[in-house]
Amino acid sequence: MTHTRRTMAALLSTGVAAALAVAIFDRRAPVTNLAVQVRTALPASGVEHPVTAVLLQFRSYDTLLEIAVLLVAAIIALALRDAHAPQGSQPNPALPTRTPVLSSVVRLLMPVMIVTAVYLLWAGAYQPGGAFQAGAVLAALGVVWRVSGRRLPHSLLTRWRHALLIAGFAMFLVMASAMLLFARPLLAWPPSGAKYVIVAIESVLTISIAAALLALFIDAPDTPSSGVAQPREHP
Amino acid sequence: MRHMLTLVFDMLLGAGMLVAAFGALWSRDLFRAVVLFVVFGLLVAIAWIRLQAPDVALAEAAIGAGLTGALLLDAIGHLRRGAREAGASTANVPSADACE
Amino acid sequence: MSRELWFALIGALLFALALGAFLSHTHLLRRLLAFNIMGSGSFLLLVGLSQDMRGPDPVPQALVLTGIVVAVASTALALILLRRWFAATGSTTLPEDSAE
Amino acid sequence: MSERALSSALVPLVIVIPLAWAVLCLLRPRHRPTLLLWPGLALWLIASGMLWQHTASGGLALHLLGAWTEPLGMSLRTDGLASTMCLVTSLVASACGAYRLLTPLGDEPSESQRWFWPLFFMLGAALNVIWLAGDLFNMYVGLELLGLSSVGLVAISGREQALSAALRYLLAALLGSLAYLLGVALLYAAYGTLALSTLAGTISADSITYVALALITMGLCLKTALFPLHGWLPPAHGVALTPVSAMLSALVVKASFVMLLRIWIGLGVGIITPAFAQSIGVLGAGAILWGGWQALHHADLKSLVAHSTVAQIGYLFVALPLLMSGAAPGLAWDGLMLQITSHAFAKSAMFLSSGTLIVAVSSGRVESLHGVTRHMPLALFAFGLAGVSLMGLPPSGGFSAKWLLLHSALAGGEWHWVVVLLGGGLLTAGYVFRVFRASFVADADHRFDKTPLGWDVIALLLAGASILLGLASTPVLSVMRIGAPLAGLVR
Repeated sequence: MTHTRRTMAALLSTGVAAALAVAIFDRRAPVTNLAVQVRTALPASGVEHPVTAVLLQFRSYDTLLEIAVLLVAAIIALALRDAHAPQGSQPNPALPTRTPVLSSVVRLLMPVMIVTAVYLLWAGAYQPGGAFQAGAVLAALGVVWRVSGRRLPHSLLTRWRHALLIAGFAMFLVMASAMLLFARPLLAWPPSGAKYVIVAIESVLTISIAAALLALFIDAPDTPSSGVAQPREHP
Repeated sequence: MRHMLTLVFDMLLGAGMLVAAFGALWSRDLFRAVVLFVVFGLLVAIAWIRLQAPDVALAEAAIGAGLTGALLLDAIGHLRRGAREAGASTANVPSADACE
Repeated sequence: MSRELWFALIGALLFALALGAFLSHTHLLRRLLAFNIMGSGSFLLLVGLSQDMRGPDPVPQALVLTGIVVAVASTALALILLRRWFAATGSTTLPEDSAE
Repeated sequence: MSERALSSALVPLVIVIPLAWAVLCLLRPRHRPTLLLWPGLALWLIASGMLWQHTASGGLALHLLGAWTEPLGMSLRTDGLASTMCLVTSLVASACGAYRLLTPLGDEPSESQRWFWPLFFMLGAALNVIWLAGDLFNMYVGLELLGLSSVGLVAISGREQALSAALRYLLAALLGSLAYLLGVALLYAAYGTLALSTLAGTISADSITYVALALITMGLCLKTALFPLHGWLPPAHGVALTPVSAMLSALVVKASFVMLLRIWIGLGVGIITPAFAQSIGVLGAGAILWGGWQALHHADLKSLVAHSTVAQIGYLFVALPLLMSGAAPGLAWDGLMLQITSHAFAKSAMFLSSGTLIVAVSSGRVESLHGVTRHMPLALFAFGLAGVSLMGLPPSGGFSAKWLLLHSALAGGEWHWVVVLLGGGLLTAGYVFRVFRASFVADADHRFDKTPLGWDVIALLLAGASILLGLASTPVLSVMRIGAPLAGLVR
């Protein structure tokens, strides 16, 4: 059976490679050139960096939904954490791998990473960077923090986590639909204030993206010390 | 001359990505596979710079290689510990498979 | 062959290579590795092929940023499910696959 | 606010309302925030109803998101299909939500109690995103949102099988969306646009288009669980909570199908060759026969219903060749539309009534249904009504759907489809009667648990809707034809 499976996989893989190769070399210049359109519309978008303009102006709807995807994944992580520790205990705050070297490295890394995150967020308006990268750096900070065996502040894990997690999406959604009240389309930022709206959304998004990525990491259920896997030892 | 150098660099980068990916997909040791995956992610980040996509390079390095790698490594540690607790002598799927 | 086309071709090869691994492996962690490499392959193909002979295009780059976030969310979710499945049964493969 | 402005704000409301309620349910993650939920469901229904009314009277409309025009920006397209699917979604989701609200929580795991509602509303929003989408990448994001929230809803029922079913579902979903994404990447590289409306005008029959189309079709067929790529569906739909199973079978699998339909039609008949369409149709025929055959043999009631979904999906794919290259594409379109909508109502009714029966006899097995005829007549009646529609007996919506498809096949003299359609009906009759045969066996010893009356009412309403669609198909079909590019399909 495994043999058949591998043969099938190899056949399909080869077929896809061949088809893609044919497709890649048979291509002509397209009629539509969105890069040019982005350049033309950039002054009206309120941001100077084209990728940010695409993410939060021209295709902001995709970004809104993408944050929803991240939120859904975090919700499921929380749900399955609950199932694992039904008493609402703190989700395994520390790994048992605490070492002094790692600890001091983390102490050193922390300010650097925070500064990097803030810089990335701020830079996103006119050069590469933005909420995603900044959020990822913040989340990475949390991950390093945890891997080093430190505890995350308790309130961050319980009381504030929910708020941080939801804030970005909630604010994005409120901003997006606010203009409906003024008979403007969904996600149409006020023409004069687009820049500020985008900066505000990105700032809150950074925190929420970090919170969501961190939830996905920290809420992964840990090995059950007396779990189901054990009974097999004594059949 | 300079053009030749970048050409060679791109060739090597592409080949390196393929090799790292192959190792991540097929090496016998799971831990090694994940480490190669992180290496692969970093190579892809360099490729994004070559493709004039610095935003994507940043995201790939931070999320694609960094976070995903950390997640996978954490999961491997978890699977290994679980398999050890289950006992290697029971000779059922988990121990053989998780540490493979 | 331009640089963009070269990386697009590498992307296509990565996708095909990882697809083969995705379908061959039964170990769920290995399948996730393969999924992530397939994702990187299709992103490279998208940007490389779109920018070939046309210069940098922010639209596919933004799409890739979105795609990377979606991929890490899916991977993390799959790992969480895998860990719970492993904790419950001690297995790292799906029941249908381990029966083979 | 002017009338025009109000109506344009209506379109995004069907997405904003469920998203907002997902957030509200997260802010107060109580086990059952009833006071929050009823108004949410009601608002969602009202917005969808008004949107449908708006399309019925005003025709095709575009809502320019962020006031940017395609292909640089994105828009929400409300044609007849989109508006009707939004309405069907809100009806089925409200019914499933109400069923859930009437469910005694008992000893259900806490995670499925607390986290059900945010995921439920996210699922609803994702469906509406897909119905209204006209952009290839937006469809991808919608599909991922839909996939992850579905997987989450399957996983939170907490049991061991739920975990493996959710994992399997997730892997299939991820593979499917990657194949789709790769196809979209090729199309963007070749045509420089993601908007279906722009793409439709510039498409040409070259190999990159065909490779892209093949990848997209494969990915979406996997997501729609078309035979033989259906393996992930029965475990996931069988193991989930009853209202979740109902939503997954009735609505979620249709999302990727509607995407496929839009892309196929958008690219036009010049690209989709008759042979290509026929081969997809053959797989659909395989689904009808294989799914029906499996449903005849499964001991588990929810598995039976899940396999029935595999079979009913087959009808959608059989309609594709009739639509793309048949002699009477108009009939095929109408039949397809009725099949999508009537199956949504019938299958949700069938899952909900099955769930009720399972709770009543405290067993998921078909043989355990002994004596149900006497003790649970309403639930069994709802199951039967839904069965009538699935079999294609008059006067149901399922009958009209299959009748139209049959006529479309006959118009082109394509007898092989006629045989498949009739054979599928027989198999469906077989598995529905299997349940009835078990229920008629008198069994005095059997104990029956009490179930809420509301459950039966909900299932009956849904089953009634699937019958009603047959009696009142004309007005529904006239709306669903709005914006359908039928003219382009006639050769």
